[in-house]
Amino acid sequence: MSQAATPMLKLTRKDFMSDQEVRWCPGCGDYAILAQMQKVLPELGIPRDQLVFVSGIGCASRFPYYMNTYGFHTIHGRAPAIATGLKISRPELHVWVVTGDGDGLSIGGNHLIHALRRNVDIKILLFNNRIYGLTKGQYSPTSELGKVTKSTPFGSLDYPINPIEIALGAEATFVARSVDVETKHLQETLRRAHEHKGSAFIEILQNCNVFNDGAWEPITDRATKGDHQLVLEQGKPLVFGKNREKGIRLGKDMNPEIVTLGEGVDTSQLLVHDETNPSMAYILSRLGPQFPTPIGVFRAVKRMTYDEGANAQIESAKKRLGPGDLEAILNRGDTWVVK
Amino acid sequence: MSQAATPMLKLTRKDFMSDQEVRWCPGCGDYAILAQMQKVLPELGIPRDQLVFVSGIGCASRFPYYMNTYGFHTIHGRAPAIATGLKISRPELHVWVVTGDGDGLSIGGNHLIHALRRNVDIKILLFNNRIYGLTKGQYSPTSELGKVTKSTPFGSLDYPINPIEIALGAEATFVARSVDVETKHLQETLRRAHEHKGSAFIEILQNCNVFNDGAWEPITDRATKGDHQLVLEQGKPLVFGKNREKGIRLGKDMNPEIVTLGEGVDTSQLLVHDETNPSMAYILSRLGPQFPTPIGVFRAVKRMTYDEGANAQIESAKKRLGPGDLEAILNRGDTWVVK
Amino acid sequence: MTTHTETPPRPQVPKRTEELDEVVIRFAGDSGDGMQLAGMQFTNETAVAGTDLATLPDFPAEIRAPAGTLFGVSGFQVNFSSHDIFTPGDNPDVLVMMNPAALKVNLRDLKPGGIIIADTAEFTENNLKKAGFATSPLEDGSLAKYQVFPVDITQMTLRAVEGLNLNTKVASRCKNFYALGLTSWLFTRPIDPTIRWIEGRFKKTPELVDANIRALKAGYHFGETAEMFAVQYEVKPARLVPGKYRNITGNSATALGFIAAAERAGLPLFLGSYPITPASDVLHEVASYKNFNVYTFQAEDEIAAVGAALGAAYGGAIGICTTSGPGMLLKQEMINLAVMVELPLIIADIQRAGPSTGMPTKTEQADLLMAIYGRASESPVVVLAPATPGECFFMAFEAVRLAAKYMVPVIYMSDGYLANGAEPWKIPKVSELPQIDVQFRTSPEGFQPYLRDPETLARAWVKPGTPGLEHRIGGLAKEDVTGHVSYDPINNEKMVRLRAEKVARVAMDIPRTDVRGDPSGKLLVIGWGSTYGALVEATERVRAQGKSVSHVHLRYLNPLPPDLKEIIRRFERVLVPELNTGQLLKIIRAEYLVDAKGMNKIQGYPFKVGELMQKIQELLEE
Amino acid sequence: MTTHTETPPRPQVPKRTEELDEVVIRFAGDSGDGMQLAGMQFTNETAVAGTDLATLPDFPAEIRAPAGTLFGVSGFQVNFSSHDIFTPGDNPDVLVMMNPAALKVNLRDLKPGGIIIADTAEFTENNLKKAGFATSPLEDGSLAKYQVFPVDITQMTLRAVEGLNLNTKVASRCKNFYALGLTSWLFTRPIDPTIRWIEGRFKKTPELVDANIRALKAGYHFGETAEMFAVQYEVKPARLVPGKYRNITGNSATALGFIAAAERAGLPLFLGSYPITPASDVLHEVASYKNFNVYTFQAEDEIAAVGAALGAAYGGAIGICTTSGPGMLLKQEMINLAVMVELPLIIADIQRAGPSTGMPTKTEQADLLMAIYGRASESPVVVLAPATPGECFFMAFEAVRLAAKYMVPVIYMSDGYLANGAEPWKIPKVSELPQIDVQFRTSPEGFQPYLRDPETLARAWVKPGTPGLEHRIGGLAKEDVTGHVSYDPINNEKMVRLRAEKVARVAMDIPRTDVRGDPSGKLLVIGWGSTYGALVEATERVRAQGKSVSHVHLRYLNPLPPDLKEIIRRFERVLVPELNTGQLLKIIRAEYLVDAKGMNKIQGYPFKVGELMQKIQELLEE
Ligand SMILES: Cc1ncc(C[n+]2csc(CCOP(=O)(O)OP(=O)(O)O)c2C)c(N)n1
Ligand SMILES: Cc1ncc(C[n+]2csc(CCOP(=O)(O)OP(=O)(O)O)c2C)c(N)n1
Ligand code: SF4
Ligand code: SF4
Ligand SMILES: [Mg+2]
Ligand SMILES: [Mg+2]
Repeated sequence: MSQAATPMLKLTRKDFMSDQEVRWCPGCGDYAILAQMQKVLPELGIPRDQLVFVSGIGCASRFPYYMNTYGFHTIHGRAPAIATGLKISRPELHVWVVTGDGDGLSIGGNHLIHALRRNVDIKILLFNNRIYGLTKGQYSPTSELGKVTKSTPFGSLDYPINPIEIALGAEATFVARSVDVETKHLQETLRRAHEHKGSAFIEILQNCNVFNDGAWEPITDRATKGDHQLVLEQGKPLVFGKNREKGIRLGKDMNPEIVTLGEGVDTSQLLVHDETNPSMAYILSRLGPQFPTPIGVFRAVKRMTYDEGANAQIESAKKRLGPGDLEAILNRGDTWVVK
Repeated sequence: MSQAATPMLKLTRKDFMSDQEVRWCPGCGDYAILAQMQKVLPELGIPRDQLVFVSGIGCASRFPYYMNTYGFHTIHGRAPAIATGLKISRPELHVWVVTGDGDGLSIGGNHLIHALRRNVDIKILLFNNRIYGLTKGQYSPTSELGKVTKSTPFGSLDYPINPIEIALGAEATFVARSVDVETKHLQETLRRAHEHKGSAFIEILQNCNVFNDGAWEPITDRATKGDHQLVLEQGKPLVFGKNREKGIRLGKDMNPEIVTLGEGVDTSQLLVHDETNPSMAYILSRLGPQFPTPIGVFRAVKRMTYDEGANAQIESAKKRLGPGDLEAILNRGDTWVVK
Repeated sequence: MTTHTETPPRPQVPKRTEELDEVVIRFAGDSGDGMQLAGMQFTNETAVAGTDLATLPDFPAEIRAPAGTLFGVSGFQVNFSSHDIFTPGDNPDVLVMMNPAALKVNLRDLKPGGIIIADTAEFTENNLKKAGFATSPLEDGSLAKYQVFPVDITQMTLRAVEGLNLNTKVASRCKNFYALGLTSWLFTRPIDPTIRWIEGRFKKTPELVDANIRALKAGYHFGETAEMFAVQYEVKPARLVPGKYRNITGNSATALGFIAAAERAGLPLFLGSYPITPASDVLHEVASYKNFNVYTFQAEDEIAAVGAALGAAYGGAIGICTTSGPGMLLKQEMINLAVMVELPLIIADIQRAGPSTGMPTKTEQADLLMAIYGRASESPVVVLAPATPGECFFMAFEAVRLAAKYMVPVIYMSDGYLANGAEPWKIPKVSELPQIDVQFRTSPEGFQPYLRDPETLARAWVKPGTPGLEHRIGGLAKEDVTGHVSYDPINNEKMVRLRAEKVARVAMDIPRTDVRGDPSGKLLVIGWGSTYGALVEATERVRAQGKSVSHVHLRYLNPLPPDLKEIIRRFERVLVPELNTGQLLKIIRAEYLVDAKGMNKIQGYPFKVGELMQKIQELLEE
Repeated sequence: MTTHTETPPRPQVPKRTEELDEVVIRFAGDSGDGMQLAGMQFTNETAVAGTDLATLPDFPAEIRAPAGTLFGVSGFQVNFSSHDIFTPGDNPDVLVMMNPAALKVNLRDLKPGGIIIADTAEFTENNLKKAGFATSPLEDGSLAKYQVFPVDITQMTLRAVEGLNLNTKVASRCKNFYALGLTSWLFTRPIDPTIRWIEGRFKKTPELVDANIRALKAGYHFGETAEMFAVQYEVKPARLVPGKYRNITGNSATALGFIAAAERAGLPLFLGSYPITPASDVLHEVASYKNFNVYTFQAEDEIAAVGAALGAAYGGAIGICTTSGPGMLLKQEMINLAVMVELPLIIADIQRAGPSTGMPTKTEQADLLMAIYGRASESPVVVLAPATPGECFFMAFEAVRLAAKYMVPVIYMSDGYLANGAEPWKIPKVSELPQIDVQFRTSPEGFQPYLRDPETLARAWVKPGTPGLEHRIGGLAKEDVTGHVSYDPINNEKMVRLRAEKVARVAMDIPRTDVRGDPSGKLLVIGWGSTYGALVEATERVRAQGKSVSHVHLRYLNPLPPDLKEIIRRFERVLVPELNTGQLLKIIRAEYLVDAKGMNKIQGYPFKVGELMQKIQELLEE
């Protein structure tokens, strides 16, 4: 399209706000995520018309309505599939998918995995509030075992899915986690996702103050977050704690362990984060409950994207076989003439 | 049911063969798998009527027709869901699921993951021939990148799914791999799956001699398999090679490396297989192409099963609240009498 | 029991009591204002007081839309009467409005001369603007033709709970109970049921028990004392059929119907479901009865939900799944498998307004053709639809009974209006419910998987785990009797026809069709599902004008009642009103070749009696 | 070019040539015997020889069922003639049988006095037993009423390829070409097209080129020289409409139709698909044209396939998906979304015999009601169906054209018989194909997402990436013109009716209905889809007996042709023959209130002309 013709005005956050009143519950974590997105986008220098937000169904999935870009609020669980078709045929567009823990991991789990393994160049944001918000509070695939909800008055029985682990298992090329209220961190993570060429998966810990209030409190509360957040930084040792006094080391049998710095231990013995090391990402993805929760980029590696491949295949076929000749293929094979 | 009343005759392989003629192509790897199943079952001492084979659609999924047990050939991709309902409500039955790489990882990927994360006590056999057999040869989610098939005459573009890695990512409690033609190994693996309490996932490498002949040749061919198979044994170091002259050691940054035994290296430096160590299983699941292919049990851990939990919940509710009283719940809440 | 003496006794103003036959009240406010609760509790009070009633909850799809917006308004309408009633009423007599937006949205429906109770505290400039009022309607005279009672509900509530140490936010959340108390006084409804409910609900937070009861009573007493209210209204109990009653919603009745059926069959119940509005509450309610033999399984999606239910049915349980339109579409492939393997399976479709995500909290009855014809190839199933909230119990029960008797999938079609609507329900005695007689086959003697019962054509239900009956079933075409895979052309046609015939034979179980009104005449109105109440009322009223109109309401949509053909013949004209563009209409026309006309409404709301009457009168005059 | 002189010249026995007007040949053998190939090549030969033709491939669902079994028999029937023909023929004149099982399965269909060519090598005791023959029919006199030619095809083939250093297994795989060669000689068909085909197909393995050509020629020469064959038959070219022809199957024509339409629209084609019999070949063929602007995407399931197609349509491509019954059911929720967001989307349902997995390789036309009504709520789409393999091209093209013109989903319904069946096809000139004129909106001036073209009611197609037109669409109910989310009741009804009206207006694009036979009379036969050929032939033959029967064939199933009502009025009776239990029948009855009768067959096979004639005659005599 006429992208070049659009004068590249410097856009502001306001430019990305649509005319629709935001309909989330007051206090919902979704507001913060929306705000960070609207703040980051102007800095990326992409014209609004080149951006498309595709979502499924759920509270999170109302996101596109509030973005003054192109947007498609689709059906439950299928956004990655729709985004895939769009991105393959329109590789120049920037396609973001917004989904929830139910939308993306319950009904839509398979599409998510397949989009990731194909490495379609779309950015998938999974708002994880560990609950079904829009349907008024049933447990979700990320709810903790024994969760008492409307649909599980005696407690849930299924072991939760770990979104990061599943994404890694699908060999996603970019896997990260951030938090609704960590504004700077979230902005930075969104930017990283944008810069990554290939599928990017970000789990965003999000508070549903109506049906699952405080689900992430230890990680978000000022008082406790020092001990409960482990901020991953490429090339940096894994240090955390209120006063950054603790670290993580690889113990026997590849089991990670928490150590206190100073007592004969210094940062040189700690694991050093490496976004390209698959085992590292895996171990970090499943640190037990006694460990802090890692946020940041678990894995970032390069691989051909599906959309690149698909378009290159067409180009190379055209080069090799000449551009398609309709008359020729209609007349292919044995023909004869009746007079 | 009247299981106790059934005289426990010693069954033989023949007892497990149904009266239906087997309809796979001559030479198909499925025959060997069927044979091993029919050989193992008599040794497990389960009456035939306590066994149910549930399958989806595909060549592999014809399996139940040939077993003289209960069997349900369902629809494409959904066998784990059907088996889940059966097992929850009939926990005493032995429920096996047979699926293919298309059935189980393409259309049925999500059900597979959810069955595994729930740890429903069903045994899932995924016959991986890296192709769609029944629909005559399109590439499957496990086909190698660039695969030329009917549906991809210019080569496939998507990075294959690694079934073991996906199963581990779903936190399956039992994850193993075996091979159609490794009769003893396969029998042993089936037995282990049976003995495991919880979801068991076995990827069985299977040859489709019509549409993807030789897909596993390096691993199955006498001449090469020594170098290409890594047999996992609990508590044993990772040794392989024609003359068991090679081993696998953990190198820098948790990267595995191949070493030759003898040259200053002995087995004590090798990784020792531990089915309960998640990082071990993960690293083994994604050994690169220069490594041998592990077969055996990657992970085996214990966790409450969903079916146990569901039934225990009913029992405990009965204990706590007394057995359900229909009259009482019909009359619940405010009532009044009209005369 | 908590008691309050904080409200100072006030001088009793002498009040007049007027008797009314029927009253329609609508409560409305923000989504967070607790209007659904107030409405439900009022319903319960008037139910206990013995009136007949019908309700229409009406809430937005947003969980808690921003305060004061038009799209965030949540309403609840209740109609109660000393005679039999069938609908929540076309137009309210009373509006209890918690803010300007609520008034804006609802005013157009209020009857001339109707009552408006409004919380003045919320009529701020800002709120008025959000609602699109230039000036306050409470002050600008625009409501002159109504009786307006401006009450500072918010302030009074805060005062009532003073001293309980609640913060203002929590305290002001009690205002729905204040409004309820006032309304209860105005219509002389007993507030004890509500007090009991509050005590149960907030058991774990005694301060909320206290606060809500205080607010309730304060509202009640305000009515008693305030001079503003000179008249109190009374609606006498209705002369319902004698018996013990409770109030019940359609979803609750559906849940209980399924549980009752499983109990009467002596089988475990397996409910596989994936949450979806407006079906989720059935799952919630069934899940709360775990001390019955009840498995509830929240699946990863609708396909797995119905798959698990089918797996359980295969294992010998009553396999059920509950969903709504978008979810139904995902189940059709599995239902087709159930058709082929001839296992009992119950699929409850609680219809909502579509297509696609549509208006999820609004009602519609447009899934009928999809239920009957929406599967690939020839795939007959039984389709049933209850007509009222209470009837959901019996039709849910019937769905299970027929599925087990004929070894066939049954689709049970409720809708959003039935699901959330309530009515007084004569509680059945368990002993009077039919026994569901399931005989699992256990004898290997001459066993064949597709041998059929000569009367019902049902094949035998065999539980895996039965020695000697090992066999295989599946979705491939199967040979008659043996069930072996077969591609024989003649056999295929035979099996297609057998499956159709089996469903056709369900007609044997359909009771004689009840014609309301004369058995023959000028106009026959045929309805199905939740339109029942409106159709009864409309046809009765037109009949009361001495005109010839009768009404037949179908609960069995596939197969159709065998006597329907004869009934239709006896009328000159046929009208089929539906909340869709004419779905049953198509079936009636194709089946009976009668030039039936449709009356169609696709607005997410039930029919109004008035609009139906008008159409009926038109047709009678043509 | 490979030449062979290995076959020694034999003395020419003088042969008689008989001219025939029409011949039906059926090839059959094991699934591994290459009978589909032999049949297809014979078809090609006779096509090139200028006859008219029609084919019926018939293969099992098993890939390579065990040799010699009845269920493993794979057959291919071809009818060729010097006059216009429309069906593969009711009963073969000739059976080319590669083993006893094939003979067993096919003998019942052979015409009295028909020819049997059988490979004697396969009539072993073991094979006879598997086929259920006590003694060899080639020897026990049971085939006395036929002309039997026992030929040791296996042995002769092995001999023909001797010296090429092939192992026996590979060598004997050439026997289908031997049989083809022999049959080609017997019916004087040219074998050059087959030689060319072999050369192309086995390019990479020259020894197979050699072997197969040798086998082919050996068979041909055997006919020439063996005394057994005294007569050679000839079928003269048909007088087809002048033009350039090729042979085409329905699936091939469908693939080309889609590509042609995308080219004529100047847009990229995006085909999202998940493999399923009998639709997969469309995906395969489209995927081979990557030098066009063609994306093919093999998705993880049918939902993702249609989702990706819709995503591509949203992006401005021609979005198509191809599937069959079980897969269709999974797409309905996404189609509903497409209905709501009003984007063009083409869904091709290549119907197969069901329900459930059913008989995947057999044909049926029982998805019609599902296509029209199988979605939740009110969800109108356009439904089209081609009538012959060649017509698949034009209707696929038309599906794309209408979808883009009206911004609406179009369901295109082919079936297993059309998909695999072949006919001579007059190749259209590209320049004669309609231009598909797509105008993407680019001007922000007064833009609203749901502004409609006053004539078609289509909203504008806007490509993301267009500056100034940023907007949001989705599956929630939407406000007229603006497309904003709206729960307004009146607006909802308006939108439901607008979507219906848009589909209704497609009627403007439907050409006048062609009545074959008199424009009025006693009996009107209405058909749709692949039954065309059989209906034409049956009605023509009955008409030739001087009786009053006409035939209308519908390509537009929703909406129906506007002139159909008038046409129906002009006939006393209406018959609707279908390969289902009466689906179009229901629509015709409901729509036109005519007491139309059905003729129904659900056997996985097309109608035979004979059975249709009988039914028509019966109705005419009643
Ligand atoms: C096919 C289908 N099934 C079910 C639903 C109902 N539904 C809507 S959103 C939702 C789950 C939402 O949970 P999540 O994805 O976690 O989003 P949240 O609301 O928590 O942001 C469900 C079950 C639906 N719309 N469509
Ligand atoms: C809903 C649906 N979609 C597609 C198909 C067609 N189909 C049948 S089996 C199959 C794939 C089989 O592949 P795999 O699971 O690998 O089994 P294999 O035949 O290789 O053993 C497909 C696509 C179907 N039967 N149902
Ligand atoms: S229900 Fe929860 S997730 Fe949904 S808008 Fe409200 S607070 Fe947010
Ligand atoms: S197609 Fe392949 S997988 Fe299927 S039966 Fe034949 S050899 Fe086996
Ligand atoms: Mg959520
Ligand atoms: Mg496979």
